[in-house]
Amino acid sequence: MVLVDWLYVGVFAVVGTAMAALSLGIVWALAPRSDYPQKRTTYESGVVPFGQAWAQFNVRYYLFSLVFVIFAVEVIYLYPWAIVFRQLGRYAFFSMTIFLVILFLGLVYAWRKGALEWS
Amino acid sequence: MQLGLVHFLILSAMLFSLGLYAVLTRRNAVAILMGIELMLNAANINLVAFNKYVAPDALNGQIFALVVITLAACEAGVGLALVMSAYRNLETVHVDEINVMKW
Amino acid sequence: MVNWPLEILKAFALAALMFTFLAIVAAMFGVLLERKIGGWIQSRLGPKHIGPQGLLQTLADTIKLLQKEHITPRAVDAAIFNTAPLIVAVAGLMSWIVIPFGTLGQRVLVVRDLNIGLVFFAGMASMTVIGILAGGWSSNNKYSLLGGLRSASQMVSYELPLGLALVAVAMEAGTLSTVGIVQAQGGWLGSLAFRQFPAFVIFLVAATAEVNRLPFDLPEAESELVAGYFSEYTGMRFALFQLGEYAEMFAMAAMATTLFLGGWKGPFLPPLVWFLIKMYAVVFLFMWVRWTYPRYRLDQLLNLSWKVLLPAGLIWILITGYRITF
Amino acid sequence: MGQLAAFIILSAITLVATVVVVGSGNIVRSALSLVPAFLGITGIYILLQAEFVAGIQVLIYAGAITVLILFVIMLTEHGTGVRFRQVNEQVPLGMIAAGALGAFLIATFLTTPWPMATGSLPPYTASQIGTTFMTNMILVFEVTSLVLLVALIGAIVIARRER
Repeated sequence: MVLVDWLYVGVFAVVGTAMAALSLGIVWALAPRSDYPQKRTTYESGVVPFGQAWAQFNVRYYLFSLVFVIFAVEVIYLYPWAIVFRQLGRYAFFSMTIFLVILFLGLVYAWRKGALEWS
Repeated sequence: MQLGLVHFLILSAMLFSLGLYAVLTRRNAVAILMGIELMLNAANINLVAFNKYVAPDALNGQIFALVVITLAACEAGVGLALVMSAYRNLETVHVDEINVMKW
Repeated sequence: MVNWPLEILKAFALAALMFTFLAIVAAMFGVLLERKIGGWIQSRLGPKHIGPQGLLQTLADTIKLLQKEHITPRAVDAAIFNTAPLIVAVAGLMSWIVIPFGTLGQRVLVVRDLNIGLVFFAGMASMTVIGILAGGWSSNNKYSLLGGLRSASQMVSYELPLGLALVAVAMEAGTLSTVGIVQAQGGWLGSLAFRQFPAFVIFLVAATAEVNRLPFDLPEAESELVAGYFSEYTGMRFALFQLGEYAEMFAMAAMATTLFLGGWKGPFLPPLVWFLIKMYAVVFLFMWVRWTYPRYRLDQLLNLSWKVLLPAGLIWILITGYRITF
Repeated sequence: MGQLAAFIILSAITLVATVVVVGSGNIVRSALSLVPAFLGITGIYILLQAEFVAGIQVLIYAGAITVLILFVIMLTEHGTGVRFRQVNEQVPLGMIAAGALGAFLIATFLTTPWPMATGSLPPYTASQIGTTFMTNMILVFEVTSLVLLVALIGAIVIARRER
């Protein structure tokens, strides 16, 4: 039954979080706590931290994650096709080829327009 | 009490109204996009619930949910591109400050 | 009908067992193996003093880590700061649910054979990115934020070739469930590594990058940005990040064995032994690559993924499709 | 009975996470709590025996879209964003409108007699989804690739700095 499989997944998540939190709890119980301001400054290789950490960068990070989202969506259409294309004969293969070629155009466009450049 | 269709519909109605609340009241454009994602998810729950309880023979509801997920991904991509270019030109992402048509 | 209380009990026992197995084998033994192999490759000895041949070294490290103080920097988002290592550790653990270890008589030794096993595995790999971004952001430190963003964009770019390699295997085997894939592979020569060799190479390269291992570990490179996304983490939280990373590495090695090297199938030895031999062979490969190849710069690294692995994966899927349908 | 308990737990997780997404002042906290909301919804899909859609939801929503949203937030927050007022002055109005719509929807859901069917879903949906995509939903399949292409090109044109 499908539900039992996913019961295991849920229990694994719960037990995993519990045991990881348990290890943190052990440290919270065991570890010494000597707290003074200098210790709590952020680590800047010794330099006193200045300015905001949220320095904003240019747009290339966004472009990478954008192209990733579009191609991640493409990959999910490949999964169901991959299982059944064997029984479906040629036209299923040709229809997927069209699908992949269209998205390959997208990749070529992103490539030429410099969306994949890191400069 | 057996788990019926109505439970899922009520949950999706709650999710939808929470998403609508976010869209109506948030100032940050990205938060509005998150609200839209929540509303799309609520609609997806309904699609899949109807597919199980009302028309279980063909998987049309689930296929439609997959297409909705694809469109939500495209919408998030383009919407966030607009947010990025608005931020670059107007230095703000707060929608009530973006009120000039030509930047 | 399914006897729910028994199943829940079994699930709890199996989860606890798997977590301790992973904590011991993947984290402790993995780190020791790494330092030993690193030493052997650089013709030095590696840890030697604690326990016979240094076997208890990582046990001593763990006990030390359990006593180290948790330093939480000022102006840190404490809730996210603490949950980030949990996310990475749990994601590393949960990808082990679908990995088949071997067969005992007729039963296959797998936690649960999900019939969308590959999709679940890819999903868990993408969960680690969320943990890393959360950790990088909440440490309120320029270096960890930069390290988090760079590490996330690297892992994100390599998830696609990984997905395409999984699709190529699914095409060959005709199912998404890992046990089905192993059964679809013939004996020693029938394993997919030969028919799907490009997908095997893509999978290994993407897996190395997905786990942030050399030659792709720029974001947390010593020479680069202090310590990448976990520069603010001390003591056990840092150890949880390491546990997640090593669990993920071993999971990738186990998945490479399951998908490409014929899982537990092998001529003479019992199935479980075969599986462990193959898994440790792939782990040795990961470690061997780490100590021999120089580090990639971030743009070379991303170019490799977007401009080499992704097109190669797409073309390979078309070739496999052509080969199978005609 | 067990399913109802699972449903209650999962919808509790989803709704709590959604309230955090909607109500939290810190934009990054609301973005990160999108993940438990989407994972709760994955559990709901599993209860509805939509296993493949659940796997896709984890992969795309919790893995790709949330990462995209987090990236944009980190690129557009110049550190002061966290202290800005996150909510505009329409809060009471928004609350009333959303509450009214929710109540109306729940009322209609409760009163309409849904035509319950007796059939049951195939257990392994992934292969049937693949077959349906390739047989009678072929047009939807090809048009989605066009939509993806258009979205990719459009987003790149908008986001890229005009050289």
